[in-house]
Amino acid sequence: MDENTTASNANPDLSVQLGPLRLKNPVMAASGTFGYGAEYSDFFDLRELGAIVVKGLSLQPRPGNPPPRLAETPAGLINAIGLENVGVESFIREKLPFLAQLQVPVIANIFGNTVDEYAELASRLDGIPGLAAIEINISCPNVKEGGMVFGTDPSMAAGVVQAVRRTASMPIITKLTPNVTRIAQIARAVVDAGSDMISCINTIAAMAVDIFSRRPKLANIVGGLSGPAIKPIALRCTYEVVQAVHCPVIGIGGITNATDALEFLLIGARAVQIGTANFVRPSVTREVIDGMRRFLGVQGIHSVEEFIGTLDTRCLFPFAEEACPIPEIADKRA
Amino acid sequence: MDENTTASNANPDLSVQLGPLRLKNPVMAASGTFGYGAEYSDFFDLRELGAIVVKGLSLQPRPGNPPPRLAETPAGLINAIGLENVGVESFIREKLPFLAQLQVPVIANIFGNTVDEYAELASRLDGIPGLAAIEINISCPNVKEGGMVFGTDPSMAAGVVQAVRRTASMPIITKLTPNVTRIAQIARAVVDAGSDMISCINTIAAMAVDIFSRRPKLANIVGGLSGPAIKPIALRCTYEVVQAVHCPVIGIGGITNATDALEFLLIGARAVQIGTANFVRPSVTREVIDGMRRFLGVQGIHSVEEFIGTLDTRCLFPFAEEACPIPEIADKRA
Amino acid sequence: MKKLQETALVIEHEQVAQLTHRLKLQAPGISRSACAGQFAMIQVREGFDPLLRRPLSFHRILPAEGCIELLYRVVGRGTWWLSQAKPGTAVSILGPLGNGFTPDESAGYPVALIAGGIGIAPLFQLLLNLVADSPENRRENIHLFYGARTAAELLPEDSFDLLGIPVHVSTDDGSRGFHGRVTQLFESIVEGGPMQPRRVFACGPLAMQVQVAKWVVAHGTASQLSLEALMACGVGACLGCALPAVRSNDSGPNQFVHVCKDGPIFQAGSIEWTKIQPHPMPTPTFLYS
Amino acid sequence: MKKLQETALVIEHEQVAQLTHRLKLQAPGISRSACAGQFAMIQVREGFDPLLRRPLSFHRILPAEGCIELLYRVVGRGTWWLSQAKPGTAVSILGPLGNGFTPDESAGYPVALIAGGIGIAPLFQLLLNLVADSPENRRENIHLFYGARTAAELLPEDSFDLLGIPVHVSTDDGSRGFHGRVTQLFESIVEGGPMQPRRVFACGPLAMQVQVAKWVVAHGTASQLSLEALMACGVGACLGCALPAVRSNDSGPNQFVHVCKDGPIFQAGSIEWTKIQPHPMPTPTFLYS
Ligand SMILES: Cc1cc2nc3c(=O)[nH]c(=O)nc-3n(C[C@H](O)[C@H](O)[C@H](O)COP(=O)(O)OP(=O)(O)OC[C@H]3O[C@@H](n4cnc5c(N)ncnc54)[C@H](O)[C@@H]3O)c2cc1C
Ligand SMILES: Cc1cc2nc3c(=O)[nH]c(=O)nc-3n(C[C@H](O)[C@H](O)[C@H](O)COP(=O)(O)OP(=O)(O)OC[C@H]3O[C@@H](n4cnc5c(N)ncnc54)[C@H](O)[C@@H]3O)c2cc1C
Ligand SMILES: Cc1cc2nc3c(=O)[nH]c(=O)nc-3n(C[C@H](O)[C@H](O)[C@H](O)COP(=O)(O)O)c2cc1C
Ligand SMILES: Cc1cc2nc3c(=O)[nH]c(=O)nc-3n(C[C@H](O)[C@H](O)[C@H](O)COP(=O)(O)O)c2cc1C
Ligand code: FES
Ligand code: FES
Repeated sequence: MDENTTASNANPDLSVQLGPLRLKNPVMAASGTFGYGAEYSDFFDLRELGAIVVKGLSLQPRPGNPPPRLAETPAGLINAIGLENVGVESFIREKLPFLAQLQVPVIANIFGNTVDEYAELASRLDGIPGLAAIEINISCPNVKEGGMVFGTDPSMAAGVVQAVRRTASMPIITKLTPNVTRIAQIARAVVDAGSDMISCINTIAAMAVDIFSRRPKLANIVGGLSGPAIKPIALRCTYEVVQAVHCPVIGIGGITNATDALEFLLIGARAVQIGTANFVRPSVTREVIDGMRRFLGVQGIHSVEEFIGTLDTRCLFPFAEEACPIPEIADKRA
Repeated sequence: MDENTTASNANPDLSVQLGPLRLKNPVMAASGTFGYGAEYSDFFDLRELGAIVVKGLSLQPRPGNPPPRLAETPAGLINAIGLENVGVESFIREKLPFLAQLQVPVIANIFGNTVDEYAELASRLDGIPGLAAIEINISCPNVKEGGMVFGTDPSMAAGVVQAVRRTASMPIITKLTPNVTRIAQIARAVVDAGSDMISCINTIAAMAVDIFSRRPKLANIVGGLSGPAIKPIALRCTYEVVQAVHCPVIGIGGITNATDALEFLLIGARAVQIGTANFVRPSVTREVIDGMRRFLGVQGIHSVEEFIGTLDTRCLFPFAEEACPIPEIADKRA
Repeated sequence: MKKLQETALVIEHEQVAQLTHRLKLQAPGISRSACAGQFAMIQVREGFDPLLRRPLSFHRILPAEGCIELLYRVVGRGTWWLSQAKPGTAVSILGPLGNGFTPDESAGYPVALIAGGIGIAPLFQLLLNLVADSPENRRENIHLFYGARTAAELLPEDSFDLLGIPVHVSTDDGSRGFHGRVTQLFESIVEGGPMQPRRVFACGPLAMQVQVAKWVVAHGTASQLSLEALMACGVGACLGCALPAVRSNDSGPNQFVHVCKDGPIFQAGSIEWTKIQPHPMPTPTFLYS
Repeated sequence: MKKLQETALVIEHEQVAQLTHRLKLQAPGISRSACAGQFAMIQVREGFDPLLRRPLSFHRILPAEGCIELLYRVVGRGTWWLSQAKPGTAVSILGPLGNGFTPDESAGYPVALIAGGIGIAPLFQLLLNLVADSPENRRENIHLFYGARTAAELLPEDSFDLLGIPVHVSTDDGSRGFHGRVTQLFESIVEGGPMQPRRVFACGPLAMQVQVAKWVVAHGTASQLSLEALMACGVGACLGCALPAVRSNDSGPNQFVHVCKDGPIFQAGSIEWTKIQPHPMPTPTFLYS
């Protein structure tokens, strides 16, 4: 871009079309990092958010894993919460009313032990006023069921999505794990199975130990890595998925500021979710929305839709001998 | 460990047995991050190192990828060097003599476009005086051939190892990529195919883009992430591999100080390689060796062999309901 | 109380004991609404290293000055970097967080405060409140039991002079006061005698709290213990700071409390102490390497 | 020269132009052996944020004092954090690195130095050397062409007074000196006339260097250009700092030079300029967010 051709624009349009959903801006709070919304309501006006994804819900309440559940790592956080949650019924009864009155799209993140449980959750949630979409979590590295096992196998992943699709008329987002050899393959499978959208990534399986006590830092031994450390991996996964499917993709992983969020939009994500950064700066989502507006303004771009997916991959160098081994990306270079 | 039972020990034994190799300490410089040794000879006495792994070698010299080849990320570095190297012949002629006179075990890291090329490289290097082992790189995310393609499929990985095994009588180390769903599966395959040891991990496929120029930060679009950011992932991968195979495992990924290195030893790696940290502190390998000695001394541990693999995974909590979805690790919790 | 994200200014920062620093921050909003026993999440340094904020209790709350004071021990990277902040530095803090002490006077006197090491941090403001709220003649019935590993880790001896309350000191190595654990000191003084407390407030390492909990449960004494857990958010969003709770019924599922929102102040009876195995804090050998 | 990893002390640190800082470091070992055109790798801040060192050229080398000076522009996180270092701070640096200028006098006079913006950094020490090594009557034949985007980015006007050489200034916006690019100024002054240089030394943005390279190649002038690339190690180990080199034979494979060990000083003729597409430096809008 030539610096001279840019004209500033005070009020760029941040709204995005996300499949059937229209969001006033592409910034969401990610599941498991924003509680049920109320936890952050002191810090800013939650109505500014593009959407809120709530903590993963199961049919029954779950106590979660024993502590310690957290370990800090360089620019990252490992968690092994174990999907502690109040259960779908008490979510609907006690948590949803507060969220619903905000008039912000609320997305219910769900996980089950079996395909049937996913379907049951979806049918319980489908069409409930105040809910905008269902996000299927097949990617949690912290529990046996409901987690990565479904998300690492294309046909199992498709099975879950099909079951949810059959019971739910609401928009479905499927949340993918990066802990796979070819994320694009899983992405294609879940889209073929009827997922309206894809969100990626969930946390990356990771571990931390203490050399003094000679014990794992997490009672669960392994947990999921999130935070700025994983952003480059999340960007690559999201880009692979964007290249592989035609549906809207929501980018997640390590976003802490407007630049990070814009990077995901640049490579083709139509929205982003912000997780760990909420813990560090409760007002980060609002700051990202502001920063995005400022960036587009300064760059003279009228709407965020104009910016989405405009990555220019032509080789700056007139000779590129190598291509990367990921077919989805290598194609862009050819 | 009880603080009171520790007795300090000024001179713990750092030597380790690594399959057929005996190292005076478990600290090596990782391939591609230490040049051919000479680059760091000003900063400390290289003879202090446990071993030196040289930059990946191919049959013919390779110019590598066009620039930009580097992008810094939070606590990480993405590189897409593209395996630039002088080629095996000129390595033997021009680089090895300097390394050989150091009397430090030198490990040749090799990669090829085809299984035959791997075999040819191995036969060219096998038995050359001054070389202690061959490290097979089937895990580079930056090139089409010689890289991740071999490392992400158990049978292809095994094919490469078999071919090298047939031609080489030297100890073989196979270097694994973390960009797979089940690293333990690849580990078993290469050990069954005759690899004497495993080293892990190579870099993680990653991406960075610039929102101003709207271009990838790397000419190659994707590259490999290394540095402290990946340490928790590397620890988890190494632990999975240690649980899955009986041969010695060399831990790699994000090590910047003695504590980090000891974490890998604690979970069962018998040696470590240090990569990116060399760029930040050229004397880091020596500092890690010193720190290890100090730690063992203060803790009253007589030899590093006594410390290796002593992770205590019994649950501190008398109730652990969840187990992680990685079978190799879940077993430890049961 | 509304939680705030406030940019505070370092006003004073001094080392007051071995590895122990007192940090005075100008934070008008938070100082106005903070209570003893509540805590703040401090960003110890700009940037991603370390990534997370650190929880620190309010040591003194000075709403008139618009200031708060923290007292902390350097135990790792985070607190080490915080200790480098010079007066004038801006520090981002969240607060006030958690429930705080509720020193219900109806339970009566004597009152015992048990502080293990840096556990003195939140108890100091509580002491100030108790002394201010108690009739003059009751002050001698407010006892502080204050222990540390060694004398060098204790706050200066005159720190409590103005309060006019009895202070009982112990050190594990006998370098000052009673030679032994602070819980041993406490039990040896109060057991069965007239000083046996009607209310116990305690803060210190988990191992100490387990002892305190046993005692107060055995004696049916009202208790408020300030407990710790690793925290990411401090506001109840991450569910990371779980401690095992006493279950409502024995055969039901495990239950957890969350230190940041249900605590950090708990009655001893609400925690399932048998399921906590405190391990000793590692000595900060490789503090900064 | 042996490369050192040295802990340097910040002696002086001041802003000398817009976003431009001069940093004087006590680094006895490195100051003794450093040459003009070489560089150092600076750890801008302790910890992992940012992870890598930053390459900065020697601006002045003061072996007698055991000091070096750096001159740098704040363009991102790394240089921003460096700019916060107060006198007395310890800063880890590696150096001296790279090849340095070799101002071979036999090539004769006039000599032209072309500096684009912060490109003045390494040319300053070179100027000091050239002036010191040149006979008194030759100094007027050493020309400095010094351009920036705007006057505020230029070093103070008196910076070059003591050298007694002709200084030609340009700004892109015309706020001082010639209105236009420094390469336009250079060409307009020297072209065909008596000031046409026998030797050219240049440092500045890649876009400027491309222009300079074209000119010196067209005129067969001896040249030494200080070039840049992203660097991780600075010592030839990572192979990250590649620039396309002119191939030994046209049909052979691509070849690269590595800025940190083959450079940063290159003859214009050794670089394959057609394969470099400089993009403009982004304005540091989100410098710190
Ligand atoms: C509600 C609450 C109030 C607190 N108030 C104070 C206070 O007033 N003064 C004070 O000095 N400390 C207090 N702490 C403990 C303090 O938060 C930790 O010591 C600090 O976070 C350690 O950070 P670090 O980076 O220096 O150590 P790290 O390098 O993160 O860890 C060093 C060691 O400290 C342990 N540790 C780290 N974080 C915690 C934590 N949150 N709780 C317990 N142990 C931890 C680690 O397990 C490790 O063993 C409080 C903790 C909580 C939860
Ligand atoms: C041999 C050498 C000598 C140098 N000498 C000086 C000097 O004396 N004074 C000075 O101000 N600068 C010098 N530079 C450039 C300086 O290294 C970069 O400006 C600095 O590393 C940017 O760090 P940052 O974290 O502030 O910016 P980042 O946030 O890392 O990047 C901001 C912008 O600067 C660009 N950039 C980053 N690093 C480099 C680099 N190494 N080369 C070119 N562009 C870069 C990025 O692409 C990006 O556009 C030199 C570079 C080299 C290679
Ligand atoms: C403490 C914590 C709890 C999480 N819980 C859930 C969850 O319940 N369901 C889910 O799909 N993802 C969960 N995640 C994953 C996040 O939604 C997000 O995908 C991940 O953290 C990467 O984004 P980040 O780097 O911005 O945090 C959780 C993450 C964290 C850190
Ligand atoms: C610049 C660079 C070049 C590398 N080149 C090679 C290589 O040639 N062969 C190889 O097997 N690994 C190579 N690696 C991977 C490292 O050896 C190591 O596995 C990886 O960087 C993780 O370790 P670290 O986090 O300590 O850097 C390279 C890494 C970097 C950063
Ligand atoms: S620290 Fe996040 S819920 Fe308590
Ligand atoms: S910066 Fe590493 S080779 Fe030049």
